[in-house]
Amino acid sequence: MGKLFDKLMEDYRFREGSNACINCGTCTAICPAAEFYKYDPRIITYTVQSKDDAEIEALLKSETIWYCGECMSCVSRCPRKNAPGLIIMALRSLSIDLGYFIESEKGRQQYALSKAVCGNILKYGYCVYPRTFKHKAHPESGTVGKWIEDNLEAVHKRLGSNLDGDGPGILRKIPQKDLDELKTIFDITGATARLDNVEKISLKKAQEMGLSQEEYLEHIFTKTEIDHH
Amino acid sequence: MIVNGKQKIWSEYQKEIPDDHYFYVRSCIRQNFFPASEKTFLDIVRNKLNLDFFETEHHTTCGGIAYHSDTIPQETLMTIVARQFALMTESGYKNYVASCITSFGIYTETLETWQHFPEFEEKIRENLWKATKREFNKPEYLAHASDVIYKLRDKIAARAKHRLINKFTGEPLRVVEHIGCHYSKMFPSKGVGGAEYPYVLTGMIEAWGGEIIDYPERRHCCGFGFRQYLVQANRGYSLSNTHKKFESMQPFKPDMIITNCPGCPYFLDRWQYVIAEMEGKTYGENSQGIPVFTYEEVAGLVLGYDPWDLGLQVHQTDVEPLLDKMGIEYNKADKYKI
Amino acid sequence: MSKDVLVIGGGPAGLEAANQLKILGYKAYIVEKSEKLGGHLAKWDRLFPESISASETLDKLLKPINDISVFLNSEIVSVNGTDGSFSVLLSNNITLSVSSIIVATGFSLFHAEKKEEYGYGIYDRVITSVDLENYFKKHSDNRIINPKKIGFVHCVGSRDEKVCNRQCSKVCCVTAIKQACEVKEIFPQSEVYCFYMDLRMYGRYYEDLYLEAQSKYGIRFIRGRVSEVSEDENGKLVVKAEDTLSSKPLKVTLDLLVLMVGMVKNDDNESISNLLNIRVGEDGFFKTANPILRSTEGDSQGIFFAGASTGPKTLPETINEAKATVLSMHNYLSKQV
Amino acid sequence: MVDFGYSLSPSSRINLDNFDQGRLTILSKIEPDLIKCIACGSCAASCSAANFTKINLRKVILLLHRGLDNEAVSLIEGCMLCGKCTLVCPRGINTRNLIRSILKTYKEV
Repeated sequence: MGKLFDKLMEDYRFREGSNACINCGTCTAICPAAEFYKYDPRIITYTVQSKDDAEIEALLKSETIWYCGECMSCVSRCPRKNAPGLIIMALRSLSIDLGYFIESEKGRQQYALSKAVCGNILKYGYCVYPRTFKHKAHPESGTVGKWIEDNLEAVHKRLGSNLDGDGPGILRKIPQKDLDELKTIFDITGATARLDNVEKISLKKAQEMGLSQEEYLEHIFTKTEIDHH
Repeated sequence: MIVNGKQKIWSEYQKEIPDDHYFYVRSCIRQNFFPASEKTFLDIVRNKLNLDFFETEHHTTCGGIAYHSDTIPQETLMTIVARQFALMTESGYKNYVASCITSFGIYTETLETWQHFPEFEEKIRENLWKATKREFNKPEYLAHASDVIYKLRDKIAARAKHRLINKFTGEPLRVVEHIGCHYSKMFPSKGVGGAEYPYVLTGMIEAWGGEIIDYPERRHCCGFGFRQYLVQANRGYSLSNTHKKFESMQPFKPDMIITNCPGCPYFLDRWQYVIAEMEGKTYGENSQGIPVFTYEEVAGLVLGYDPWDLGLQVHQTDVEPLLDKMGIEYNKADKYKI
Repeated sequence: MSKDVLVIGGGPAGLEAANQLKILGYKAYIVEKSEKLGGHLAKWDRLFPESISASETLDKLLKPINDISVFLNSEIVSVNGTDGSFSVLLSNNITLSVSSIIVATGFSLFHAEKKEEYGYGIYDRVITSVDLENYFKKHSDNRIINPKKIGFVHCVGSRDEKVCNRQCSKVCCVTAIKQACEVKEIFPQSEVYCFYMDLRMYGRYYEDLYLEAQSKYGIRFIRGRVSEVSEDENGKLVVKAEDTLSSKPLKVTLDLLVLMVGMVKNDDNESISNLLNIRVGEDGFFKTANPILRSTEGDSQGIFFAGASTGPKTLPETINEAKATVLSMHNYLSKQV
Repeated sequence: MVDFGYSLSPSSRINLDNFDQGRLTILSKIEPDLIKCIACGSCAASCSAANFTKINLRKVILLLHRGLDNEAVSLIEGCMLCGKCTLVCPRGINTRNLIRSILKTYKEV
């Protein structure tokens, strides 16, 4: 049938998460995204099982696949043992691999996410790292967040962290040898290729929009120009 | 509410949690936002209860946040997981304990996927060997660190300096529990109490004298949503979901919130501040906010740790009203002393 | 060839089969594991679609067989022999020698507690269709106090792989609508909602009942399976579903929620299948010799089925099948020497 | 005030608890057949204008029963009252009249 459907079927998550949907809506009923975005996981699950390439391609280029928060609340409810959350993850991966993510405002955000999260992982070994978590980008961290940022080392010392220190402990410096192993894992399992691909396509898009890399990153991180609700 | 209906479900979802000798793996988010919680946890289990918890400096992030923001493939994630398992194997441990709920979900999902698709496990073993020349055994037991505190709850109660009782009224404190979504929603049998009525935090609260509140949005996600928080433009989603929870719990007049996920307490705490700033709306008694705690912090308070050693000063929503209710003495001047 | 026949189960199928056996000159024995005859029919008040009294119907089934040997509180311990001659030991130590066995063991009701997210046995005002039928009979239930908003949840434990029941239970759609109308008769001021996935109104007069539910009783229909139920601060039930016809999540606060528990395989089917050396299908109901042409016959000689032991059935289907079963059995025994 | 760069999102959830049924009651009195709709979609399928407009009578009836009046009315705007839908309704609802009554009841207020 559809080539895109076959591609999705190569993903373990899709095979595990996509059985015959009966359109009952138990997923959408409790989905945190369904209430605050134009989002209906039931329809996505139903659409992919049509195996229709044109419809799947439209999904891969759409805003809608980027609305899910991957909380997986849908998984515990489905009477047919579908996992809409896993289907979404497979759709997103394919959208990224095919370069379709660039077609949607929410999809374009992948570049900012890749830079921030994978940047932290490869450089420090943590998903989140206090020296790159800035109050300016996170005003919700509040007055206490500002106080922590201004007194980072002293606060962490007070709370028993081993921030950037040797040996085990909270926020210790992860040895370079271990970071090198992470990098090798990224290289041989496709993460590096995915990051490079996202960067290449995003920078092309930035050029199209007449933005520098920094401006583009700032733009996709902060701006909403279409109605998602 | 018919309590024994819940008890029946709880009795069906018991989980085997080993007695001792754990390989402890830290949480990126907990280390960043609640570092003293991990310190307290290890102090309780190692020094107060004399258990063996081993940590190696060589372990890293599990990659969970990167995976759930779709920046790395599943194969990369699983190979990182395999590397963590290899570190456990090399250290001579079999019981794997994660501090993070996202990680716990990922370890569970990885082991389940390998069981269904053994060829995938083989591929990951090859990847790991190629990348690091490491090999691994799968853990015999996988637990979240809150499972361990759940198991030790009565021992902690026996050493309690304070109980979850309102000293002004003599009544049990009214506690809202918030379970991280990835604890048991994907694999109900892997969590104490299952997915619909998890018992892991309820058990602690009952053992320490408090009363658990069941409210309509109890099972609802805190709204983190990975990319929905990590990208500023999406944070309305995150905020709105927390807002929905607070609107739902407010009529039950909770004294506090206890959580087992490292991210949820941060969001439930900080979004209260944002809602107050943005909407002028405050929750809790006398509009002081509803203080939010990690389970390690609650265990620490029960055991008599100093609130500022527990790191309660890094909360944006003030914890003092709760400390007063529990009759815990603290020095106001020391709060921000560094 | 003995003319003795064992009927396992004293519900409608077993009772009707016994009556037909008697008419054809056989000696029927009924073994019933509970303390009385009537099966699930005895729990019911009125029957769809024409609101016929359940107790009068049961009386009519019982009357003609008042002289038949019935063993209550009894189960089968062992069965020896095959092909037209069975020696059956009962739990009361009686041994019966019969030439044929009719399996009329019916169904079990889905245990609503298994659908944990609906909170039956946890939230006070969540009841089942059976509880409501009992209320119609006895007019008392401390969970039902002048409810202003009432919901019915279709397919509870049916069409649900999560609780290992894939089948449609066949009778719940029309039962829900029957009960919704009845509840509206008792509480005319109430608002009543039915949460359904499909309305399977396939039988004679069922569509009429549906139309009446809409136009006479103003029942509201919401196409979406209930996802979760919880209790608010006043003990009312907060129910969440998707209104799939508008693709929007939906919330409603109710005073009473009725779970339409479906027919599932009898809990005893496995042990009976071992005793009689007969097979069950994937759904746990018994397998027949041929699902179309020989649906009342087992695939070992001398074993027959009647009623819901081979899958969910309505009452008239069950009664008709019991008649057909006895005829098949009669034809079989007539050929034996 | 702090500029966070985002705000609370509007909720699309249907809340049947806060549903003012006043106008629906009035409409139901004029059009008692309204309640007989089985959401089959024949009306929407046969609508000549549906290719060019958002008209969908099935959705209109549904949304009126969910308290989403504005959204409902927006889905019959542009209807030319050709009456084709009346011919196909399996429940015999006079949909043409119904549309007029809806517009009358909901536009006047």
